[in-house]
Amino acid sequence: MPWSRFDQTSTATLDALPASANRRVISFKDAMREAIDQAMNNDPRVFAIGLDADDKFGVFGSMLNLSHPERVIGTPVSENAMTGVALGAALNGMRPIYIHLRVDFMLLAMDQIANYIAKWRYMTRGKVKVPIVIRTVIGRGWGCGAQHSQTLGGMFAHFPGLKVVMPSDPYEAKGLFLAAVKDDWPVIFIEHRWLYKNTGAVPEEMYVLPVGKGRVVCPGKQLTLVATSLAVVDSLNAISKHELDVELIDPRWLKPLDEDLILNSVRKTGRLLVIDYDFPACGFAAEVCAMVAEKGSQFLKSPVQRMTFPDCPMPASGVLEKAYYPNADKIAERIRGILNGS
Amino acid sequence: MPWSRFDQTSTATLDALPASANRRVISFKDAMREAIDQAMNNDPRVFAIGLDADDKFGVFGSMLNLSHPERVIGTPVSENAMTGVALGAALNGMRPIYIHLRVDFMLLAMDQIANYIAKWRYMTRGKVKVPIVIRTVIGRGWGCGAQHSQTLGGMFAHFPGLKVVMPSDPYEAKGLFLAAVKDDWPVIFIEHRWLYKNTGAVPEEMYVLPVGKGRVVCPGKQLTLVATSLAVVDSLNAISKHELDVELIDPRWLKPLDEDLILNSVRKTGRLLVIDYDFPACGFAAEVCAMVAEKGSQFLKSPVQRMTFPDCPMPASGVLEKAYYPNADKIAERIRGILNGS
Amino acid sequence: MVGDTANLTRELGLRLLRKLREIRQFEERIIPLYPTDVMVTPVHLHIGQEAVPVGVCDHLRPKDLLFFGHRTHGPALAKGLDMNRLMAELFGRTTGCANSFGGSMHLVDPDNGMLGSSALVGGGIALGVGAALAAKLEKRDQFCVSWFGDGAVDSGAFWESLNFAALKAVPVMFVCEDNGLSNVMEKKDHMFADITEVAGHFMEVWRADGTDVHSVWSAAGQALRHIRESGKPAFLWCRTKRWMKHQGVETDDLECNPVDREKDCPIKKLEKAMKARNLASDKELDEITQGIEAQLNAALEFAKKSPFPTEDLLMTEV
Amino acid sequence: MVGDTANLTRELGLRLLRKLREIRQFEERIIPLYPTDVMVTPVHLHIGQEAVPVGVCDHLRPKDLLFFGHRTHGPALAKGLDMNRLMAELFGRTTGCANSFGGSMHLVDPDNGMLGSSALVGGGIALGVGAALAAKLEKRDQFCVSWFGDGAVDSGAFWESLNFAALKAVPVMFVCEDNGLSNVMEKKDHMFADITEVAGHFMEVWRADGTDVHSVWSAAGQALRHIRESGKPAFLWCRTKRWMKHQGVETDDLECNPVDREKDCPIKKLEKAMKARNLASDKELDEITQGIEAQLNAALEFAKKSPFPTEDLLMTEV
Ligand SMILES: Cc1ncc(C[n+]2csc(CCOP(=O)(O)OP(=O)(O)O)c2C)c(N)n1
Ligand SMILES: Cc1ncc(C[n+]2csc(CCOP(=O)(O)OP(=O)(O)O)c2C)c(N)n1
Ligand SMILES: [Mg+2]
Ligand SMILES: [Mg+2]
Repeated sequence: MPWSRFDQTSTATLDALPASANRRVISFKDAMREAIDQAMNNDPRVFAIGLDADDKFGVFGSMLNLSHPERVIGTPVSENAMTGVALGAALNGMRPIYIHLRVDFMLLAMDQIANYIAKWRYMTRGKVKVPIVIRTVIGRGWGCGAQHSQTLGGMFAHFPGLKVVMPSDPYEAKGLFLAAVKDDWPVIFIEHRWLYKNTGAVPEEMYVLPVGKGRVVCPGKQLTLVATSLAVVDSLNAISKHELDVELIDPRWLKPLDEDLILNSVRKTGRLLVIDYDFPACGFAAEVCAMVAEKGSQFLKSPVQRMTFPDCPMPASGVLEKAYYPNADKIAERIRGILNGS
Repeated sequence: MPWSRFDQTSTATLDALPASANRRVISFKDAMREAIDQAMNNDPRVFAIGLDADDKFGVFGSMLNLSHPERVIGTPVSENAMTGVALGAALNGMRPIYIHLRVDFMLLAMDQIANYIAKWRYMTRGKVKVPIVIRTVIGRGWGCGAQHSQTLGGMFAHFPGLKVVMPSDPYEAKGLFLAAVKDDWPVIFIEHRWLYKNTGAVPEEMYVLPVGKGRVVCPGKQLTLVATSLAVVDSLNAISKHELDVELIDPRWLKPLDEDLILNSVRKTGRLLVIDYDFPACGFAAEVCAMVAEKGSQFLKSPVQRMTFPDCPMPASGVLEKAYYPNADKIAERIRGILNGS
Repeated sequence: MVGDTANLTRELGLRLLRKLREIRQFEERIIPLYPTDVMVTPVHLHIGQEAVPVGVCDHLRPKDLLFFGHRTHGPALAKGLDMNRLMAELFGRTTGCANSFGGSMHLVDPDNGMLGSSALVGGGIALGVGAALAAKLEKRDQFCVSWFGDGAVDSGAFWESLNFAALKAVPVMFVCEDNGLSNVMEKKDHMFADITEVAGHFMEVWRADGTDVHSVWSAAGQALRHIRESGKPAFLWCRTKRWMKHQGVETDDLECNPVDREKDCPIKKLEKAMKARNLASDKELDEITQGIEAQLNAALEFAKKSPFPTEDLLMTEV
Repeated sequence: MVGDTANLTRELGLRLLRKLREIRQFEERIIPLYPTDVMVTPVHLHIGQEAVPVGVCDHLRPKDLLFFGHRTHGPALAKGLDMNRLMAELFGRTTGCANSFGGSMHLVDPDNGMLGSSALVGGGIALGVGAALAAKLEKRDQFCVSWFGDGAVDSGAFWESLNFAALKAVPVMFVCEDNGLSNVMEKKDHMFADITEVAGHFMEVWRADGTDVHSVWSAAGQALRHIRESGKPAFLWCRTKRWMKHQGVETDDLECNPVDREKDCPIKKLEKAMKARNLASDKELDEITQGIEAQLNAALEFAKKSPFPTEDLLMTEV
């Protein structure tokens, strides 16, 4: 059935684990499930809330059979006030995980997200903390059209007070999710649906990955490729399939951004391409390019470049949907273009 | 009384008029009023709607004594659905002007603005047009704090399907407003409250300024300064007070952006500073810097730079409010820094 | 509830029946095709709920506007969307009503009073109010209808829309197609209050049996008359039943949603009433079915033969 | 409406009176100072409405939470915010309750159950619901109150909050401080329905005279008892009167808002009731007033002597 078809993007298994670690291999979805379950087991203040959070589909399987179903609260179609409910609970000592099956629904809650959640800690001079994680699933669907296909990571990163993270593999998903739950700041946690069936080694025990620190996914000399989420997978495929000597950086966090990691890489390679599966104008790719142009222009051998969605909404027809999304081949082509000086 | 104090930013009168034109001098507020009145007189499909649109304060005076009060509709505190009401009216042949006394209130309507209004024309393949203007007033207030002080121009420009314009003087305000009302696309029209009492020559007759075209406010050789809205005024003051040889560009439209105008200037000056009174991360200043770094890096003698709000919400205390906003002196200092190669 | 088919005429009955069948047969055509992936778009079928769109739309002229949500096929066909163009849209072809840019959830047909639909629940309610405000400002002879499910009632946009319509006497008709479900959530779990009681604080309310087209038709007629005469909004609530899963082509199996495909079927109900009054023969009814089947065959041919869009269209009309 | 001061005791009366006067005198102090620009922040005065916060908050302990909006001074003082820290916040000094980062509309005082307030109308209603959900999940002995005006009722967040609280039996108290005005809009122009009737579809409703502290006090006590006993939400509606303009320090002059400063005054009402029952002497009442004046003098001194923040604080705690 078509709705399950999104899962089948098979890809090279990413493996960011040190050799010593437990090498159990599980899916991204199961890594998320484990992280959520452990977070809830570990801390009774952690609870989950959202439309369909408690239904039989378990948020695409990521919340099935949790140990504490009594701390999973389904809501009506009331995204705005429900986000305020999560904020109120956080202020009163809980650590809510809010869930949106599609990021597009978050636009209904922008008052709460951008006016309240992002600013509350600053307005109160830190006298209260706002430990909320807002999980949201993104990704091109099955001809879903413009209202069910956005990414919006850059938009959230625009608001001071919000942290934004986009994991790219199971190991990352678990470690970043637990870091997000642990953090005393609001974190927007964006999961690409096409990563859900991807597998990788994930330790059983709880662990966190550092907030605001990216990673070098693979080293390279000719160009720095910055990518997050599904774009990391596509970039890796581009690199291996087309045997490119580029350094792939996954900043993980759109905010706070690991500027040093990117600048150090550009210092070495002299070239930058940012892949962002999101709208181009005033977006995350623009931020990374501007930052490098401001702070690292002396390293650049060729102009910075960005690769994003085209500057239009997502059309519905499958043919156009495909044209709309970047992919490994298109990424490789862009890299070749830069290396060939065009 | 404090609330009227915002008006008193006096400044050099801008004058973009050809010498032949009518040289009547009026305020920004009156230029807006005249534009709205003429738009409504000119076309019975134009009407205004919004919270306090019809009250005795007349949107800071910009809507007092209109010829068609029967086409000015006040609303309850229901920003989200009311924006949908405006969209419905636009689809059914009207040309609504939606009014927000503060841009922060628009975050309540983001579902309608970003999911509906921005995408409707694309989703329907242009079978319906969406001629809406959303006017909103911005600007630091009187210790209003984080929830009453945002700008958000860059955020709106992020969404394909929206046009965004920020006028900087009375002549611009009238011509750009009439262009926005005339356009068959949704336009976000952002007015800085501190411009309201500024005066300038404005023709009595209706006229429009081109969509997507910026202007060279004053020519110069050493640096290209890109600024919009109040930042144009502050930049002009910086230039005249500190006798700087810089080219001031007012793109007017954050979207569609007049890339050629900016690139041509940078080609000449070799330096770029973007002033954006807005959040920095993934914002409009990032967009302009990224665009120039991508397309004009060969012209650059020094790295592009941006000057924005600090990356935090607006604090309430007057002392900090002042520190938060750029101003003419800070702009001049940044320019000097760039020219001195620091 | 409004009901009573005593005044059912042959002409009306046949007209309603044809539309009910059109929707039913259209949706049933999709069922076997969908798993073959010829339609790359989510579908929210209208089977079992046909009486609501048909009963309402029979009163509407092409110039009257209908704003609906994700569950589009029923309202769109009832309002007059050409089957060919709906089928082609589902097939992602340029001949679709939105030239393949909309998909199943975003249908458009200005000539028949459909100015677009939204996949996001709730917000669309306000669009009908705005359209009716326009009709009022321009003193037009035009009905505008906001169409939504029981789930949409949960949204703040519902509340804000009701209040504004009442405050400003906006001549809009709210139609709540209450199938008792918001996806897999039963109504009692998603909306605490009785929808019609709340709506009654803002405007006149009509209640209809949404599995009975004549009940809907009568109530809608009364509500529209009230709107025309009073210049005020009206609320029409239709309790109906969803036979299929929320999305896709499987039969629903929720315990809270037992369906009796005999007693709950708007088509069977109407056919029975007509035959009881001798308003139509078996043969006539069969001819209607066959006629629609032929139309559907043609629509499928049309869709399959139509071209896919090309990449260069992506950035046009932006 | 709840009312009847027969069971008013001396102790209760004096306690309530002290709080009423605290708020009144605090606000009155601001009036002559405000035009001198020593307070760089918009102010929404609470004069005339004091009975509502005082009557409600008398039942609340420091650990009980109150979420309110832009009209903060009344609820905050009633809930226990120290006058010095409120005054310093209005003066933009680092000794303010939010260290000058909040201003008049964003007060915070966790030790007294105030976790921040919002200048945006409507959304704050949900915060109290969420806090009460937390108290329920953690089985805490803690009341949580969502405080809002009649204007906030227009917002979708109000509707969504009511429904959720009812669906999940969230033990929150909604308090609608209905001054009949949303800025300069009269209630009949901004909310079509009777608020209490709508709320009644979701939960038990208490109606109080919001110019009479004993009426509010009695109703709030009953509503809170209901919450504790049933584990369900409750709605308290208090009809009161705004004496001042929406914002700033001028007397209101809207035609639709006639105020009788004798009959509508919660302080005069309470003093009269107490004196009628010989519960307090003129001298005692005068002492209260004087005591508060002394406090206010000290608060002003405190604020004026406190330092302004320095620029380097801008990016800290971000
Ligand atoms: C704002 C928003 N939240 C959530 C969804 C997901 N969603 C799609 S349809 C639906 C149920 C809607 O129920 P109802 O309004 O009763 O319509 P029905 O499907 O029953 O026709 C939900 C929750 C959505 N599309 N939009
Ligand atoms: C979302 C939003 N829209 C508009 C405003 C502007 N505004 C500030 S206070 C107010 C009136 C609120 O009335 P009410 O809720 O009755 O409170 P009151 O001022 O009467 O205490 C309005 C409309 C706002 N702050 N937030
Ligand atoms: Mg339903
Ligand atoms: Mg009020």
